[in-house]
Amino acid sequence: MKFGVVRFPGSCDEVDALMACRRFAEAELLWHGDTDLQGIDAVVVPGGFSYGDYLRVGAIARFSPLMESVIEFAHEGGPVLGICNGFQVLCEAGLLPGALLPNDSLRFVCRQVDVIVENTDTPFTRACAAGDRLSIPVKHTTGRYYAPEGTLPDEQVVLRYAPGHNPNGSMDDVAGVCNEGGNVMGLMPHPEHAVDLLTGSADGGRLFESLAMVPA
Amino acid sequence: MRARVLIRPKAGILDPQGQAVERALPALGFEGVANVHVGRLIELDVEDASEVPQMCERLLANPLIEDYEVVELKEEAA
Amino acid sequence: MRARVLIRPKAGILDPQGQAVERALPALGFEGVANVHVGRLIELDVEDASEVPQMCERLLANPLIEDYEVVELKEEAA
Amino acid sequence: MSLAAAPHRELGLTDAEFDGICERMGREPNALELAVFSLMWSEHCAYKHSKKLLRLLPTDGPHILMGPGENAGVVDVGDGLAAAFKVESHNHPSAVEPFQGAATGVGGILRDIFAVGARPVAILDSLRFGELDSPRSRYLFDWAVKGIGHYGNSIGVPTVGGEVYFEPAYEQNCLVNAMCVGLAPRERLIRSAAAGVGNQLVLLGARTGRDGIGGASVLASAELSEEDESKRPTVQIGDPFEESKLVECCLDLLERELLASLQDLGAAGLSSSSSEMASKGEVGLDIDVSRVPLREADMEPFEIMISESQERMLCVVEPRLLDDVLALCERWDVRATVIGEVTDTQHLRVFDGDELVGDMPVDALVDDVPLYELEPEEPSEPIYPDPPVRLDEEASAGDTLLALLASPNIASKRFVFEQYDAVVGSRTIRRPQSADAAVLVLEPDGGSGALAVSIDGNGRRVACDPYTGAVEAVLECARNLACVGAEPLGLTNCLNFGNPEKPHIAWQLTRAVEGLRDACLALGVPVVGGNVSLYNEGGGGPIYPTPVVGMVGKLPEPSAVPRTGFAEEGHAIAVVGMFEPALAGSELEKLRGRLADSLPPLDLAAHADALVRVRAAVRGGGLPTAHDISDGGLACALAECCIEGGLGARVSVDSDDASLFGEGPGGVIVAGPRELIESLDAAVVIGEVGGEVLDIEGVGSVPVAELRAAYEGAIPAAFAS
Ligand SMILES: Nc1ncnc2c1ncn2[C@@H]1O[C@H](COP(=O)(O)OP(=O)(O)O)[C@@H](O)[C@H]1O
Ligand SMILES: [Mg+2]
Repeated sequence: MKFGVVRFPGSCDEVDALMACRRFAEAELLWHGDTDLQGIDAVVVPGGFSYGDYLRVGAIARFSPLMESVIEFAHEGGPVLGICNGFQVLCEAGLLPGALLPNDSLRFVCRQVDVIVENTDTPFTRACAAGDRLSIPVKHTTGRYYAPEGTLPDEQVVLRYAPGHNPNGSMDDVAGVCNEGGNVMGLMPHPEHAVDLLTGSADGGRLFESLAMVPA
Repeated sequence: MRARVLIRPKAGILDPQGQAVERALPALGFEGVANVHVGRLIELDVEDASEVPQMCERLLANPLIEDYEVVELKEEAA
Repeated sequence: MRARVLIRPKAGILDPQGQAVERALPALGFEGVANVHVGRLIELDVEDASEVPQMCERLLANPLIEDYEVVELKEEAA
Repeated sequence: MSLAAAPHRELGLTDAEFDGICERMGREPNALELAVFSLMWSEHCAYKHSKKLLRLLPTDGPHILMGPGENAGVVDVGDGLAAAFKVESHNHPSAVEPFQGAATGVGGILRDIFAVGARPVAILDSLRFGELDSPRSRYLFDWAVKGIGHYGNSIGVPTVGGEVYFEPAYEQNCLVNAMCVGLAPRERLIRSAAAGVGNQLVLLGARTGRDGIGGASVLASAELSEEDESKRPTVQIGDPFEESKLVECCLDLLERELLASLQDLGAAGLSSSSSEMASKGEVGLDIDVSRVPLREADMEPFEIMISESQERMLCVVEPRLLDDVLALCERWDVRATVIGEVTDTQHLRVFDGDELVGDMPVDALVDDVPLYELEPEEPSEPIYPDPPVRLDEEASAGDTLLALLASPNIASKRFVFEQYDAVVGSRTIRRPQSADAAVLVLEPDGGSGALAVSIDGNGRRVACDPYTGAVEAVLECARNLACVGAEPLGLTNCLNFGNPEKPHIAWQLTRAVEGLRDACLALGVPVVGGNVSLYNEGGGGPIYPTPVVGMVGKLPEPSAVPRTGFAEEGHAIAVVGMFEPALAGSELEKLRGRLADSLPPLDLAAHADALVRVRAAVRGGGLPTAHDISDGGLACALAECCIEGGLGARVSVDSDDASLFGEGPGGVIVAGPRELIESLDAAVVIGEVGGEVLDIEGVGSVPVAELRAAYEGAIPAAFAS
């Protein structure tokens, strides 16, 4: 089992994500300018400010050569996890429903929040039990999830902010969603920053652990 | 030729920037302000203005959350 | 009445957003794009349109780094 | 602005300085040369009024790898790793445009760090504004914080700590200081001295525009005044995306040993970076401004030489390596242009194509600069008015405690630090407010143990007593480190003062630097670098003298680092260290509308020993709680432990104002299992953790929920509506 972690110019958390993945399986960085996914089994699109996040978060990164291959990989059913900016990129790429809007506070927020696992029937949450409460940090300015009426079936909501923990005004406390096929997931919280009790929590490791369980 | 693209948040989607402005203006003594919306303005020189709507669809706007309007301007930018 | 404010980065001030769009569009096959600038669009209902320039000076725009242009629109917003 | 119309005076040079330039040049400078000199001889670049004083500071220590003079100081943190750090001010630009001013302040200090080959791993900020009931101060505070967050968050360097104070003396002149810490394998470190005649001078990064033209001399060396309007079009705009590519590119170039030297472009742009590289290397440089990539076609040579466009670096490359350098820059999508070469002329020669447009002796620009003697004179009566009365003398102890916790200087800075990414990099094991210093593990970088970093400086106490106040800043910073078990490796500082040509300001500056010196000697902590910001006088008189002290320390055992909060019911609470509280200079005295004209003298040697005891207690292990007694005294520190831990406490201490709310360096609250606490050297047990109220025997008790509401609510409340 091998993870590939995308590196765009302007990515911030790609090395953190790489180290997090390596706690559970092999992992390597994938360069935005390449198109070859090097035979990896799962893709992580990490957080940061890809291409400066100018114009609109994720809008420009979505068109990078590597993303074209990632989109193909996803359409073939390969597991793709988008974290924060990665979530925004996957929405822009049309791999996930909805979009991310500026936080209702209009401020960047960095805070440890609790999220509740709503759907364990995904490659990203199979190591969790329904209702599990995970402590994971968020850090973003544009994390208010929105999907038009009827475009987000309930079973595609994978994570919700625990009551009182919604940091950005997301619709129905949605913190993480998956596509119809269940093989693409995006979330605003940063599981790669919750893989070690020393830095505050190891709960985020459950997502990488789940992915590592995917038969290679 | 020069084209101007006006990008607005879709009606019905919470626009906290617009709301913030709407709250701030009365505090500065400007009364009777309503329906404030904050969007993006993009201006560019293009060879073929008919391409601009596709540019909006593909990159400049996100149709899920934004409406766009293209205005053709005569003069090129200095 | 409804007013529209076009806010642009001042000439000569770094406009990273405009640069980013100018680089992205050719990659999508849109040729001959130049002088791209990204600014902000603010639309609002006001009682007294003559106040809008002061609103820009004091709140809507940052006169240090942005120029603004006020356009009066006839119709109110829906 | 056309320089022909701008004689030397408008550029901030005195007639005597102008004559000095002519003398050194052997002729009158042309417009370009005058522009370059005016910046190189500005206070900002030349330290005309502070250089002699700074020589007092001790700069040697066992851990020092690079001292003052390089872009940043560097200390050895073991396992072949080095830590580079520096604090710098961006006060005047932030007063003019707080968002961009603060953002580019962060961008600038980051460049100083990777200019020595270190990867930036932490940012801290030290901020000063007028009181929060002033709309302008709220605006400056709000946007400066947004600007710091914007740059640090976007570039992926965590902002892990800092401080904010609000005082009337900063109303007309806010302070925005930023500190950065970087890590490097020792062999990647590089200096800025240009060397090797014939080597190529390569400009990396952003194109050059008219940003901040004249900024260094106009914005950084003159008191703010009405005609600020005219400066405004020259605001510098930061592009963190460009800088993030620049960081990766520069570190990659160094990894591959492709550079002979590296230097950031800061104040005065190409002029200062090139002449300083030449001076350190004792060589000359030829620069062809026509090769510099421009953002605006029609820039004049002098504008190109002094532009402060951000996100640019200058490096020296051996011709044989040039192609490799250019290729690597292309991979990182970083613009790289050969703009000149190293010569043996010891002159900075500026060409516009083939035309020689400027020719200046390097030492006249950098080394042989007029230095001024300060004329210090102790003020006979107070310089600063008493602050407004905000709390009635008769208020009960409980109400006084709540008022102090709700005073913005003491209240939680969550509003600030939640706008900063504190976790990116996976090194941060103690975030703001969870411990007295931020703690960063070295394991991800192949090191052992952890770094602790803190930045401190209470200007009001320095205003009461410049010498003792400066000593206290060093002690508090070291104490914050001791509370997490760290031993200081080095110190950086930023001296924010008023106009040094005024005798009373010169006196504050002199006494404060003497205080820094004595404290550093007593603690055995060397000064690795710093920054001076003078002329901080905007209309309303001078700011409080504000020496800001930043320290980096090392601790052996990351898993055993105490927290601020109480951990368990039944834990014993004690005070360790050396605590002699007094009301002079305290937050309570401020709320009561007074400002003392002196602070109690202190025994530095005894405080140095006390710090060793605190560090020993923490390093002994098994200690869950440690928190320094700082602003608001013992009662506020206890309240902070309760709020953070979500637990109450019963304590019995002397009940007079000075004991409860008095301030003074040295005291630390510790809590833990009783036998452990009682075994600590010179620990005075004062009570026990438990319940949901803070109960101070014979004084009163306040529910922790009320303490938290006051502490957490105060700053958000200032922004409500
Ligand atoms: N401007 C700021 N940026 C980031 N963190 C801050 C800022 N101001 C205060 N903090 C954090 O809030 C906590 C309390 O600050 P302060 O009271 O100054 O600590 P101390 O008094 O122990 O030096 C510290 O963890 C500090 O790092
Ligand atoms: Mg404090």
